[in-house]
Amino acid sequence: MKQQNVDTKTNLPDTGEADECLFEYLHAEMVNYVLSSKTNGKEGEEELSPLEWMGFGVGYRIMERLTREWARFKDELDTIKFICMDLWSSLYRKQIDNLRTNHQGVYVLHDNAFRLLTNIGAPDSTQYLREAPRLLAFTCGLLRGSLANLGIVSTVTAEIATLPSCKFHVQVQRV
Amino acid sequence: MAVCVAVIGKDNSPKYIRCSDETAALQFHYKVHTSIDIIEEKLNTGNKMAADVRELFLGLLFSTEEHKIFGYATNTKIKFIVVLQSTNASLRDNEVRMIFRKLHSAYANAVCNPFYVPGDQIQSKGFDTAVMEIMGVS
Amino acid sequence: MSRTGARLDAKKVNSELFTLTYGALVTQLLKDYENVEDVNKQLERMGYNMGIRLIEDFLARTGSGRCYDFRDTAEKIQSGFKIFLGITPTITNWSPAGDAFSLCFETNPLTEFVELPDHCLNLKYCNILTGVLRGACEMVQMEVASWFLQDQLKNDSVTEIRVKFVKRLEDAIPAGED
Amino acid sequence: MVIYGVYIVSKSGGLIFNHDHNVPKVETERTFTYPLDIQLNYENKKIVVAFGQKDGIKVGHVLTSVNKNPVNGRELDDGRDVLDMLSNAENFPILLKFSRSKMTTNEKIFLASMFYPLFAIASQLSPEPKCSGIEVLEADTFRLYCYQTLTGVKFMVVAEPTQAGMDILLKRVYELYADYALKNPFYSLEMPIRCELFETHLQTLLETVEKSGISNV
Repeated sequence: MKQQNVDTKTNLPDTGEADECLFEYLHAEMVNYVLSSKTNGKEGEEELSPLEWMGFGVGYRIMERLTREWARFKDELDTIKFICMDLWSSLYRKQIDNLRTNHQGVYVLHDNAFRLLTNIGAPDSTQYLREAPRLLAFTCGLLRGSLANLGIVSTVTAEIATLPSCKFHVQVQRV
Repeated sequence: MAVCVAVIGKDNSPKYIRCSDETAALQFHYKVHTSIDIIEEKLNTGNKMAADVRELFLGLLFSTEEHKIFGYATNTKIKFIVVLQSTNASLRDNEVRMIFRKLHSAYANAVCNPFYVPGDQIQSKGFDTAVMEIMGVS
Repeated sequence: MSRTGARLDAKKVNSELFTLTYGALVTQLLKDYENVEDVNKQLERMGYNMGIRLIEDFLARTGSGRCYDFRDTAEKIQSGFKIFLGITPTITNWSPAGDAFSLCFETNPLTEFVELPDHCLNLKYCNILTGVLRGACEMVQMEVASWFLQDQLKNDSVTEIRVKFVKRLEDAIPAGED
Repeated sequence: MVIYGVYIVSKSGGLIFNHDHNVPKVETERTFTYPLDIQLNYENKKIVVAFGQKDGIKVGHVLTSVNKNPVNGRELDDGRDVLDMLSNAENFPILLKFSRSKMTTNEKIFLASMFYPLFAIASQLSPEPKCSGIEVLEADTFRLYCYQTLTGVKFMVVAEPTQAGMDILLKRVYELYADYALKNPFYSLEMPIRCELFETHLQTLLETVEKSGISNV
């Protein structure tokens, strides 16, 4: 964030578009809400499934819009590539840095500086390593929802080794 | 102008059908169902035809003396079917495409309504309005 | 790659991400709480938490100075909407005493796709905005109250938020400004 | 050009962040023979030079190690009492290290809470209303610059008197605070800032300013 003049910004025509930072603030509030709700008072693992579920809905819906002007996907890999490149760069400012697959339905999406982690994690920092999964549950759901709407049923989990990088594991369920 | 517009879900069940002439509804429903099979066929032609069906617009599905039936399938496996009158002068290709673009964008908006549960019947004023426009009634 | 589709507009997509995420939150709250009033309250509370942080972002970005008049405040709030939501609400209906005004919206990214179902007529869908206003103003030592007078989601022609000055939070005013 | 440190005081007057950037280290180590010609006192949990300033060892300096063993309070790690050792001729000659005492966190918190009313007094002294309060505090060895935001958070930087552009630096620190503390969902307002990312960015900022001046940030 650099200092900006009010004038330059207010003179632009109304875009009707929300500023990028709002999503981050809203997301943080949603994480807090889910953690503080009654089911999370108990001991044990944090219950993050509402976040995952909200992400699912968002992914499912946003896909309907994003693929509107897009030629039909050739296959599964084509779809995953769309997610890594186009979806990711418009949602999270950059593409997925590395995509691996075993060609049997397992995809590992590696983001070296995930947007929701870049404000908390210094490179190679171990601070917040324990809390950070809270910030990924929504995106796991978003991925799962996006894929689901494109006809790929999957489970998505996230893994963090060092901030601010993380990996999303997509396991496609074959029927 | 379109005389019937239908949205078919991933499971091939109709999520929305509207006809300009409700008394002839049954006849249109029948046409829509026939179209579903043709669309499925077009999409499942295997890899040989893949290049052709990469476009979302599927073109003319079939025609009768009175009507021409066009199809469109989204990346998310939703199908749109539009029935136009054969006598209609405005049957140029890009006009038909335009109709589907409008429909698709109205559908995407309806899906983004947080209160719409994906897979349910579409009950949306916004979508109704768009369909009415396509059918030339207001 | 031989993609025929156009590139996605990242700014637009991001805005839609926010819109849809907010929608997902509202429906989640409706699921979690039996009472719609509680949902309204929770949205307000979350807005407050966002407002107390958002204000520093606003100040650091705009470098704007302190308001000594509520009309000043109204303009700052207006420019806040411009910066964060990309819309410029009109400021109208000033109270004779100059301590209350209305913000009127023609459009609003939060409600871009929303059609309220009949069982949610008591829901204040955008109530998070009133919370943001309260939180942000409180941080600059001003207590305000705000509420919806009209709502396009309920078939009004515009959405109108009434903002009322309550008091200056004298205790919290930093040294040198009183 | 040297910046000594950065402090952030919350609107209720509590120190929520401090960063020692470039505090000059003054250390002197030498061998002493019996009897010790420096008078030492135990105060505030430290062994302090009370009288007998010499060879760079000044009154107020703290005894930090004995024969290379660090001093904790008045004891060595093995539990021996340092003052007892120094009164016993058998332990000599002995190697003692003295250094200027560093401020403890508690002392910093205390000083920050003292600055708060000082700032308020300064703004009351103003003949005109709406005074900025203390912006610069000047001494022969340093200058303290302070910037208070509209929300009442105070940002302070202590630097060499010749260091220019500190007012701009403070605004940049404010932006870092908005970006890396407030946007960090795990940071709660008014609480001490323990965000590594904030610290690393601050560190980089300070180093850049020292090396290439304020115009480069």
